[in-house]
Amino acid sequence: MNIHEYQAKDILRANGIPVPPGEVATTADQAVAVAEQFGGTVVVKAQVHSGGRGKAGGVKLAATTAEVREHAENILGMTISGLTVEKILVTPAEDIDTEAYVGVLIDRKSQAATFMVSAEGGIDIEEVAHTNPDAIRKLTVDPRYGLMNHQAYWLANSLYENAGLAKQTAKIIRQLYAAFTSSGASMIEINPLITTKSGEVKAIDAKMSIDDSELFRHPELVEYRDLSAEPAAETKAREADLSYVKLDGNVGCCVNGAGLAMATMDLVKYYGGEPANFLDIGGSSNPEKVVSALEIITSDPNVKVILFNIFGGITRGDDVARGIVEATKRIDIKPPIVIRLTGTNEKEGLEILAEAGFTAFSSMDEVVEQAVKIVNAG
Amino acid sequence: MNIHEYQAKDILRANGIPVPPGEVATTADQAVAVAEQFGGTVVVKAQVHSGGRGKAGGVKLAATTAEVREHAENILGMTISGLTVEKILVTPAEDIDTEAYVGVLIDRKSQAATFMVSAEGGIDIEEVAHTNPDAIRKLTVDPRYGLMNHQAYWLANSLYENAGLAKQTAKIIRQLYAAFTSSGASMIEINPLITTKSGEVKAIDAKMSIDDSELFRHPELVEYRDLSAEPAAETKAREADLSYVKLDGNVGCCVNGAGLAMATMDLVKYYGGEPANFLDIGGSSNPEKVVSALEIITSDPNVKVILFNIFGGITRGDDVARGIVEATKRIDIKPPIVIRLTGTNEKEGLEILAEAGFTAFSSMDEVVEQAVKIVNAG
Amino acid sequence: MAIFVDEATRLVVQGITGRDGSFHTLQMMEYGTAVVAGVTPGKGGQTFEGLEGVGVPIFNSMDEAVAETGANASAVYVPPAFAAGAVEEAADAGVSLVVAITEGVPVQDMARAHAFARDRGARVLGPNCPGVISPGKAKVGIIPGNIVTPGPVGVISRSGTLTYEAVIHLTNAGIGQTTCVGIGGDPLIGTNFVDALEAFADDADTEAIVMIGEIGGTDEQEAAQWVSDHLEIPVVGFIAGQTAPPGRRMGHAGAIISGASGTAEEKMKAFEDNGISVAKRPADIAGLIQGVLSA
Amino acid sequence: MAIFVDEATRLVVQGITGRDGSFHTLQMMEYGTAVVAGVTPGKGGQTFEGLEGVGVPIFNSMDEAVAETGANASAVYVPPAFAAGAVEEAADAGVSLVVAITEGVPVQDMARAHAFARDRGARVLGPNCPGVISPGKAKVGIIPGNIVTPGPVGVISRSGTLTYEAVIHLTNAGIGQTTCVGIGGDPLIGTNFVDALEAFADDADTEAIVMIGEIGGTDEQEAAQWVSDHLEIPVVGFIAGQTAPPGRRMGHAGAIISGASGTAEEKMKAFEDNGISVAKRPADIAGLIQGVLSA
Repeated sequence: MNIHEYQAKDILRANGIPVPPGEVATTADQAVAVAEQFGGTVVVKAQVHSGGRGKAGGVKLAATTAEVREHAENILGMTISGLTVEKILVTPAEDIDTEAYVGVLIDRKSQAATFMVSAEGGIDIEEVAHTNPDAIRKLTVDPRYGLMNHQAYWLANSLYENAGLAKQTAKIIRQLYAAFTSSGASMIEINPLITTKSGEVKAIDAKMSIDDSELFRHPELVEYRDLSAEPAAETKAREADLSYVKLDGNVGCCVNGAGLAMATMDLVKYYGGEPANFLDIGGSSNPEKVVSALEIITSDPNVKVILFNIFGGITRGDDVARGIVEATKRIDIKPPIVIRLTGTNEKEGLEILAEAGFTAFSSMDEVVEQAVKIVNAG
Repeated sequence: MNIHEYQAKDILRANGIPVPPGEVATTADQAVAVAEQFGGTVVVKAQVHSGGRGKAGGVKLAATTAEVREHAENILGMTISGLTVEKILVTPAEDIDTEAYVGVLIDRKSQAATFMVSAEGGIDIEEVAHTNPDAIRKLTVDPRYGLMNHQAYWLANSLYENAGLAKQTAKIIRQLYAAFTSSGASMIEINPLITTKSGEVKAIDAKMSIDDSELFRHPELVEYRDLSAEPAAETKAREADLSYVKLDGNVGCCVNGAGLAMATMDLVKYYGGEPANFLDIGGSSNPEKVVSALEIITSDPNVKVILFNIFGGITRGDDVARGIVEATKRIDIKPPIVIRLTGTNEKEGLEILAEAGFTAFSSMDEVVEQAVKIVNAG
Repeated sequence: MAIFVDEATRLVVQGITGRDGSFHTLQMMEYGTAVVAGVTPGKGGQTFEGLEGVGVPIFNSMDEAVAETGANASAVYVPPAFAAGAVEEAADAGVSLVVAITEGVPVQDMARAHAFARDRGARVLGPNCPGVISPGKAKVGIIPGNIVTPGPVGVISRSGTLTYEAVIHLTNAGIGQTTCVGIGGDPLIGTNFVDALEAFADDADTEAIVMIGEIGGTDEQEAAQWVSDHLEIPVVGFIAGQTAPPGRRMGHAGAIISGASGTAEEKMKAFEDNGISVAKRPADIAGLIQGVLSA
Repeated sequence: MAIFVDEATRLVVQGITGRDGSFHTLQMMEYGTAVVAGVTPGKGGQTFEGLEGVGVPIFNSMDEAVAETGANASAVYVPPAFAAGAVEEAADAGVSLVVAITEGVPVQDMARAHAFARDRGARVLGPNCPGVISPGKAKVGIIPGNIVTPGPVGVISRSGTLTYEAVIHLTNAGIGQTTCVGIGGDPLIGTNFVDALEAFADDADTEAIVMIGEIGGTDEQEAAQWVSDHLEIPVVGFIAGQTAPPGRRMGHAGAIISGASGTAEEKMKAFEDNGISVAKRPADIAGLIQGVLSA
């Protein structure tokens, strides 16, 4: 789960990291009030789950009240990477001397939290990792020991020769690791970490993702979820414990298992169609979940055909069949439904479907070809 | 640093361990007031840094106000293992079903925190370790991982077959480990850990030592030190950063280094004398420390001779000599002083001593023999 | 022969009294796996009713289960909050294989559990994996027993049902399997492609391997390099997620394209560059395997 | 030959600019130890003025010091709150010996540091130890160089000045030493008696060993057993603290009799039971060694 800059900053502050003050505004009037409270030049920053906010015009310096109003009005409502800006962060402008990058994420290869720091701040770390890997210092934290003091210094020393700056930064790095572990994060980036001309080190931008599997431990972080930042159908899917990602095609897909769901989407494309979504009904599905899945798929007006691809393992064919029949009774489903159903309780499932007037394919290729034929004919 | 039962219980409570309420009283009136507040039968417990309080009559059940007063009056002022009882803990009597032992300490051999638990509660764990080691389950906590959940259960399962009791106990054991690490303890014992007839698990007695080297991190625990529980000379020694232990003999010893200090005491005994104290002036000694050391030694009226045994390494002979001379000027030292001084800056030290009228021996055996001769003659 | 599980496997089911645990215990017993014990804290002393009156003793802890039954493997069906702890408990009790089925285990929990299992010398499969089946010998996990058949092909996959899809094509084409391994869809898994490949390389009966990857991470790329550097038997590959958008998690916690990294395209290229035939559709896998086996 | 330190020792002093660190750096240089670097965070780039105009470069961190100078050992003179961290840093930087002089290091800190050093394969001596000296070759720590002389006796001790007391008797009697090791007076030390005995057992030049113990713990008892089981050269022992009362810490954090355990009496008995001659007074050690050497 991605959270906003202002939320990430709250977490960093709570862990002792120096972060300049800032307040969120949803109107230009609010933004002006906040700016007047801080006095001096402020930065107005779009709060959306997307990189490249600066390039998109979502981050502006404002020296006067008039400028604050102007920028706030422009940025609120702006669309960045398909997301509408509904909140802006207003924060005092800092007297920046240097900018660095400090990030920590779960690294698959080393199976542990891994820090990356670079004296080239304000950069795209992936970009630098490709073009100039020597500019990055990397450290894997052994989960048995946690981040050790000398390791924090080893990272900090690569950013600053100045002992005072390195000391402040080593402390920030330790606090960052504490924030990472205590909030169940999968990634935190401070970019840039700045030094001011007066010799202070501060975090002036932050990006953070929480491991969804940790959320049960952090009810306070669940509150951070920005429902306005995702399609309503995805919210509904999450509440129904389904994995759903909306795409731009017209073949609605309902599959059990993430790998098979991706392979199904790929096969739709292979046969000349475009998938409308990724949807995994999960392992231990019950009829109610299938009903929810159909509600979600049919809420997408682009969907012209609904394709079920079920290979029963834990999932039982009769449960899915019952769910399909139940859904057709409860909701008015316009697009035709094509079904592949095999595996556990296949026979019982096919009988239930036949009774309700559905026929089912036994191969994945057949059902996908059929679905694509329908949309191409439609 | 040993702390009192009531202080240890405060720490356990702060870590979530179920501990019955209790309040400290220094007079019988207070004890009665506390008992009335709790109502019902209470236990009156002497608060001294000593085991065997029960056997010494320092722990009594009191069913009535009259009994509370009687026991409080008896216990306050009582002497247990040479310590005068100045505080009592008044706590409600519990409806005990079973008693167990749960302890954790730093184990030298495994170089880590080690738990010992036994279903034989209220016992002397060392005794049981000798007579019936199978009655103890022992677990060393790998400092790289901390106490793992299944390990806490492994310990708890050895105490109770009942799943509910084992679950409560596993939680208490995890909380105990948290208390141990967060307070820099070297030992915590819950003895007994009881079960009540209603199926609750509670800690009703606790013993705890804090690692002196951790105290700089825990100013709140420094407050727990009970100065009334130690001779004034030891308090003064600690404040002067000297290691001092009062003994019953009459040869006052002043040595640099703990091992040499013990060997000096042993040699006093070997030559037929009795050491009055252990005193290590430490490595980087300065003249002021020597003055403090002499003040402390001479505050013991038993001391009939003062024996210096200095083997200069880090310690410089001239510093010690200057301290001795300075002390004889500032304080009125009655007992004769005999000195062995060798090693670093020996020559300078001997000159300073000679100027002030002292002669010094160069061997440890000679100076000890001389000291013993003086007291035996005296 | 086979890898990871076979007739010598003596299994403990952790969470045997739970909904999934009890269901799959019966399935595993039906397949012939020696399920020798179950663990559910607080239910020690009870008996799980297995097939045809065969009772499986339940213990409060793994150490008792292993001590009493000589178990050498475990399957973890406990809820996410306790799953990493269950893996640690199993590794501490001395089993050599821990198959973690549970989905949604906190990743930082698993970082510690994986480190601990390594220290204890236990192999972890998963978490969030369908487990492992050696046709005709034993299965540990949830892979349906009726889709596999003994034979010369090793199967390794990050996915559950997609594996079934691939395996049924093999079985229908008369091509049996030595072992099918689901390594799991999480970012931090105990046994990755290279680990499984190494095991198959040591298995004399495995004559070809099917490797089913998906978007996210670089495990497939490293495996491709390893195949090229070390493996002497042919490999057929498939990658799911060619149509997945970047930055979105596709069901599996590990199935996410980060920036330009972890795409299906680069994985397929790595396969091809290292001599691994890439199937365009799951249905093509069997044909490609047939080709390499008869070559 | 010698153990732990010799002419090949290339030393970094951690805390070189502190009061004790700077004083003992000069002493070590005077004795001939190759002090190749110092570490004080924030003073990197400066130079420590050594003997006769020899400057020692100061670095901000151990990894830089080792990378730049090829150091293979370190001595820790940093304050207690940072000492365990300094040991960890040294072990992580790859030195094979870390001599921790600092007294008063929190014991739980050291539990972690010792575990880490073991994982990294670094030997720790101490903390709260006087260090080690191989007469005529090198010294690391604070043992006075003028009391030792080269020869065939290995000395191991938990104590500082008591070691000097024993060694000066040897030296005065014309008996030299291969190496004198102070293992430290703390409860958790990196190198215990058995570890040091093993090292001396492998040293061809060591013909006899002096072992100086004290109250607290059971390290001496285990060492006595080890001597009886494995050692082929004679050992002379001494135990300090026969007159120490139980339950009181005698200066050293580790010098405390707990209940009936760790007394001088039981340690002396363990020595005698395992063929170790026990000196009644420090002054007797030299005579006993003379006896065993000429036997």
